[in-house]
Amino acid sequence: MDLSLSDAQELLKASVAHFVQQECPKEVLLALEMTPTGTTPQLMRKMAELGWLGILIPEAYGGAGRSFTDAAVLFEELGKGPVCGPYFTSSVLGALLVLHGGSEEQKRALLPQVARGTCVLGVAVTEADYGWQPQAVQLRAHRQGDHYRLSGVKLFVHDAQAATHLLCAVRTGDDPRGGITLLVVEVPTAGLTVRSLPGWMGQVDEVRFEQVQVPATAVLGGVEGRGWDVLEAAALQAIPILCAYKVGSCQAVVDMALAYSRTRVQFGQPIGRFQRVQDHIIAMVNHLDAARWTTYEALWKLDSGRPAAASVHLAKAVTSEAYVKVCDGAHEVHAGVGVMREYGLTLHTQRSRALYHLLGDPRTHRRRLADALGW
Amino acid sequence: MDLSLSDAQELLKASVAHFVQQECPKEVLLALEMTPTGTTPQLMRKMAELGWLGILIPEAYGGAGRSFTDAAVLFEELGKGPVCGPYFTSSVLGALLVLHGGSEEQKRALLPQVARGTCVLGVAVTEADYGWQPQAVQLRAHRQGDHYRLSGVKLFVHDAQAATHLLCAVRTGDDPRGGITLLVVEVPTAGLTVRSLPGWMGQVDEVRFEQVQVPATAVLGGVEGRGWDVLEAAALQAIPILCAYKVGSCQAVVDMALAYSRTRVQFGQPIGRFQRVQDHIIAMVNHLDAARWTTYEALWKLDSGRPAAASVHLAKAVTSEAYVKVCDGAHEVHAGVGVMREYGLTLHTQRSRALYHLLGDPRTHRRRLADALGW
Amino acid sequence: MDFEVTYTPEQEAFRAEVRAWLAANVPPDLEEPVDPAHLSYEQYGKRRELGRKLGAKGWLYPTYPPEYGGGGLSVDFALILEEELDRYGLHLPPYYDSGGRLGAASILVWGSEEQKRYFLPPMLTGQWRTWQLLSEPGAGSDLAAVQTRAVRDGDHYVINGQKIFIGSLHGCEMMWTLVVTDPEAPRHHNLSWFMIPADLPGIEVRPMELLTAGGEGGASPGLKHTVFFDNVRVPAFHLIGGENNGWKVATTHLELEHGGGGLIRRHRVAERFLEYCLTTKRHGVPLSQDPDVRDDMVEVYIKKEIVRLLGLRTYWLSHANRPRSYEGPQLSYCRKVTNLEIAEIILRALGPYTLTTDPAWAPLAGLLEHFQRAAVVGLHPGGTTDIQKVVMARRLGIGRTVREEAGRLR
Amino acid sequence: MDFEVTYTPEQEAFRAEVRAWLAANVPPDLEEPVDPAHLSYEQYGKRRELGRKLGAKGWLYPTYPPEYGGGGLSVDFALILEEELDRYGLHLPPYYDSGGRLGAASILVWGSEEQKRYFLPPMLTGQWRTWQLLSEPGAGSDLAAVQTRAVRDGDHYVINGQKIFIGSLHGCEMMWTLVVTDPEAPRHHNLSWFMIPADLPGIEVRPMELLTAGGEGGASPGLKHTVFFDNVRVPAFHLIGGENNGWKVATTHLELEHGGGGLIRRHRVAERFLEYCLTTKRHGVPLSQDPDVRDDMVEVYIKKEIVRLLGLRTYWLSHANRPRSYEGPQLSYCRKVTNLEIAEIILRALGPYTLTTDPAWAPLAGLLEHFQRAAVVGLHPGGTTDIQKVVMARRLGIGRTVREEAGRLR
Repeated sequence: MDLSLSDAQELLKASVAHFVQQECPKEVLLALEMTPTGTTPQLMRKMAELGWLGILIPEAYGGAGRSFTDAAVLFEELGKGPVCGPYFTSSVLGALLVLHGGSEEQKRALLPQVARGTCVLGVAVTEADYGWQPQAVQLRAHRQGDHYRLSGVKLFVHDAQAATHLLCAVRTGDDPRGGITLLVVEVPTAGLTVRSLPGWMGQVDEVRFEQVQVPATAVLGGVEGRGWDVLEAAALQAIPILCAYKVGSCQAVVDMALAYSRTRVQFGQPIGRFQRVQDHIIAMVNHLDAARWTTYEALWKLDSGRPAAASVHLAKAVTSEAYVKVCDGAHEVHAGVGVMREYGLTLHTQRSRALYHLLGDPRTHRRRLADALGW
Repeated sequence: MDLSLSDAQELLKASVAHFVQQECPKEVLLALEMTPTGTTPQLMRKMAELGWLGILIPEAYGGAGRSFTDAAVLFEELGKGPVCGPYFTSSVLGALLVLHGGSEEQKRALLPQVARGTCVLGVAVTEADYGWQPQAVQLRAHRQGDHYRLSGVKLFVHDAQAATHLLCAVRTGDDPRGGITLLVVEVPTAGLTVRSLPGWMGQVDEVRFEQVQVPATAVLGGVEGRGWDVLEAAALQAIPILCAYKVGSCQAVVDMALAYSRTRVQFGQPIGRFQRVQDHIIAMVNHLDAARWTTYEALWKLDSGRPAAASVHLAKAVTSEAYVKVCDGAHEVHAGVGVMREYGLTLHTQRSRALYHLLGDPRTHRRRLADALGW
Repeated sequence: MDFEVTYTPEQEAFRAEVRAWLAANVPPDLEEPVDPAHLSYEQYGKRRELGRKLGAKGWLYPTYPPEYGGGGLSVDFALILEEELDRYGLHLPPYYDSGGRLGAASILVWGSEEQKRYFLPPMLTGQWRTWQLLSEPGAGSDLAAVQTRAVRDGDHYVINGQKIFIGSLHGCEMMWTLVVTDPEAPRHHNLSWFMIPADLPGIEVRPMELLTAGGEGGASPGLKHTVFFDNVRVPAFHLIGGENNGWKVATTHLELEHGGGGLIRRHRVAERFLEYCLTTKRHGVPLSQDPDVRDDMVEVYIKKEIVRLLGLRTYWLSHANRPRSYEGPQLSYCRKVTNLEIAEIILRALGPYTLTTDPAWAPLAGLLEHFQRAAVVGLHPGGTTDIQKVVMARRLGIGRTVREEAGRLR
Repeated sequence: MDFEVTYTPEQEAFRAEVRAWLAANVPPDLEEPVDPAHLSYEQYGKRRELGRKLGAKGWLYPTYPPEYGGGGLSVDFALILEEELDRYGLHLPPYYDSGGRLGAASILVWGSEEQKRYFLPPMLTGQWRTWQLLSEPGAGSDLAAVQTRAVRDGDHYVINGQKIFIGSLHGCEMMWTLVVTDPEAPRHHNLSWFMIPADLPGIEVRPMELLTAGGEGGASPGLKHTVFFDNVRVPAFHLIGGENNGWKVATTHLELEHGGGGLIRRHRVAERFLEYCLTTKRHGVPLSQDPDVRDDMVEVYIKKEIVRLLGLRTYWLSHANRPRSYEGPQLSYCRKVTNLEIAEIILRALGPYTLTTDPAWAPLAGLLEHFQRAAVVGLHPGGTTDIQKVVMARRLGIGRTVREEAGRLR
């Protein structure tokens, strides 16, 4: 038993931390938050050069081929920013979809580019009837000769504005689960419009298809009906990495509150001397540690080849709630200062809400946890 | 608008408070807790003399004929003890069942005696498949000539050991709701055994019927199939009075914690100076006041003839949870002292659990609240 | 007990009068933007105008003494007024004026007769809108630690300093604030309370960039500002309650800030959320029939009902002039915490829809998105949740044999 | 990261050895009463006997130095031992001996070499069972406020005073406690720490009547007592860590009391509740298929998993001798709170069945009823939840630039 990171992981952690500090300080993040993509070509290039955009992609496809835990170390540090941008969507969820579902040709065409940052994958699953169950995929792709024709809307798609290719879950058959196919849709394509959604959600978009033609070769893996299986397999591995991002976020918010508890003086003493302020922070730390260790155990199970589904659902349910609650606690500690945009806390508050439902909300994962336990 | 008690109610409150102080001090309650009935003939007689056992019974039937709010004032003070015994079961729920469902003859036979304390009503509804839905009533009464024959078990029956008459919900037909009849079963009756259930529940019993014969005249109201309607009508009026009992209990527990916060010194100061101790008590007060005002509004709606169902469900859900949480908070405040039996706090802790499910647990009442709101 | 006004014939007549008057005087084109920061100047003007009309009848401050511009009405009549205004989604005053509500009460309790006659009528009749200026960068929860200074100079005071989280959209006519007049004196004995005309030279107002410009969802003040005082000369007559007596004056408006006046306004967001779930169909079935959504709705309903009842109780205590204790800060605490809880239940129930203002997709025109932010921002104004608990603990006498008294409201 | 022991061949062999040994030595008729207060003297004797056998192999305290009777094993081996014992529902030691676990650690850190050689072997090999004596009527959370006095008299100390909430069923051979040796000295510098033979004249032990005799459900000490000292003469050799150095000695056992040793024991009640719901049918369908019960089960599962992981992390930190900080009291806090939460979820899920011990009706032979009480009683032993948070706050450095260090465990 050894619950520490390896030396290589510690090294990676330090270099990501350095990168975030240098390239994504608060001022940059405050500016990026307002952009449609959440990133810049320079940032993409630098992260590609560091090998991080291909961290999960096997070396055979131009990636670094590292473990899930390694990728989690990277994303935990990014979460501290919190660094926005399509990195998780493209290099984790998107790359895993291609790895699990793509043909050899598609892997060779897409993955090296993803690792280089020249291709950015988006993943369009959810629709107006929002949900992460197969029944919620209703956008139909009609086969017409050597292409498909699509009309409809994908909604609340993360990072679609940054994507060069959208992996779209579409319906090619009536079977709730077996009727779903993943299509690789290039951006731009005639009839396809991607639009940022206004509000308190960051890089979340509407993707509208109006008589969009997609070649039949765009079917991920070349065979219809495998979409949901591929999505589930990829999500099982991607979720703990998203969880790690939130763990990093929670840690950053806790650190912010700790620092403020020491420097903010009211009633003649640092506010952290008041038990009420302490209790906000203690509750935050408890959420953080619950998120951290459920996430780490899920990663360990994935990397060691153990059945991981129950741990993954557990981690997702716990971390999504933890991030929201940790931000709430930080707002209690910071009061007025915390809601001033330039302070930076609200970057987290927003992401804690915007990531709450991504890949399934806590309630969904609680129910799936019961199923995974064989109950 | 006037949220205060009337002068008459304040007077009643004061005399009940005096009675509880004189007749049911902590030592007496600690002893009564261990008895099968939770009361004594002397206590019953005194309460009858004060008119409290007939508080809801119309003057025509030998009672005091007072309002629901008046009865609530009485029971709120009893809850402070917490005074155990069959008073709620017999004089509120039982009396209301007879009032709503009984024939004139039954009313005349039973109610004056209830008011005098010479008859004690028990109410046996729940069974091994515990629940307060009509489906849970499965004990079948077979009509044979001029009597019914019953075999089976009623479980978790409050105050059955004290009862001279049990109002039993039995199944006389298959319709889930319309097949339920209330029978007035005298105690003792051949084949009927009442047994206290051991454990952390006070006066809660098993009632076992083995080929028990009950005369057909024992049907409450004389007509089969009305049992559930009567039970619902009576429960709607009885529940806010049970809630008031819990409000009084919550108040007593809050008062206990407040007193302890002032007198217990640790780290050189009264423990109530510590914000953590304050926060336990504040949370308790918030639960208490939520319980109090939801209960009072329900009582006001009942007494003023307004539709009260939603308010009653609301109050029941809120007060049942409040009592448990208030006791939890008091244990945090009191630490070791709180679990010493002679201190008296655990009398409440036990009742907060034992009353949690009586007449429906919070989850049941939440669901019924939605129905009552017409959702 | 009686949880409603039991209508006497006189009151029924009053209700009819109010209803008719409102039908004739509430502008039909009154708009309420989802985000108070989007209230146009024109719309603001209509609200001010309605306020002046109400004020002329004594209905803007119905329970205040008529000699100062109030209505002299009892609590039951005031409640009728609030109920009838509520039918229009309005309340008293029909625009953001916490400075007026809190300041008028303070002047009524602590001002000299002359000051009451000078300051109250324009406030109570809607001529002035007033901002309250309390927080400073170094004085948030610890309000008594304010640093803004006022120095006597002849028959004026000269004020210098900075206040933050101030005001609302479209400015004000008057401001009041708490400043240091005796830096040598002990805490709570060094402060004075001033009414300050907003147009005095040396006052500068700059908007702040916050998570939301609004407040607590439906009761929100709009934009907040930083206010700078640079040698602002204020006549000595504008000092209320006497020099170095400012903390006592503050106990009155703090009592109101801490919820001591009660709350009878409906929880608009909760109600509209419930209505939305009842009327919005998914696969042909109302959302309210989804068991999870239904449980969430019940949770929201219970929470808002508890706050409603605590608000009603406190309103009654305050307006019936009954003894008050911890009830104000309890209400304030529960309201703040409940709002955040409700926001998160709504987030859970409706998913990312709750986070967008997109015209095509946002439910209730973005009201829920605004509430997501407003519930977070609402945790601190008028005293953080922790401060409400500080006051509650003192009033309840936790660990103390002497209970702190509630602030005077009259 | 590795959340399990990765078995080396040597470890596999050790596991086989342990398994075989346990099969041969664990009495087949070992009973665990639902309520530890019902443990018979005979059954207690069997457990003590097993403890002595484990002790003879160094397996009672596997990671302690062999020269004092420990096993000298690394954390992975110790974990194998615990895992194999867990298959019998046992743990180390196989009877309640918190005084031994906490006292041995304190003596190891603070005792002289001579004291270690005298006191540790009987403790580590199971010859002695030891009670810890901490709380007094006036010193609960504020342990440093103890009043029990020890006065030097030649080569003895004479002890007078009263301790409460002490011990377990069937007595002990040894006691340790914290007493005042210098009433004039400042707080934390006035105390000394003594090992006291339980059979000395002047010691009187009386049982207390509590809500439950047991502790936290499955890890419970049985009966608690009041212990009176009336001129008890203790040899000076029994003073550990030097006169007036008692608070430092106490930091070691307090660290363990506050969870610093971690927790790898399974949550027996939670697991049996889940199993009960999976296997108990209502109307022919397992309870686990009822959507509400199923949600409750998930809630219980998540809560116990979080505590398990925090316990495992802390166990690893402690046994791998890694830097520790707030983790112990965090674990202790979360465990206490979680137990109460789980008790209330079970109450909600299973109804009044949860409250009876009736042979005919109680699920799991009354285990749940006992847990309902034990979860309440368990809030305070080893430091209240508030005290755990006091320690956490200091260790986290909330409002402090200097973080308090965790107590030494070796």
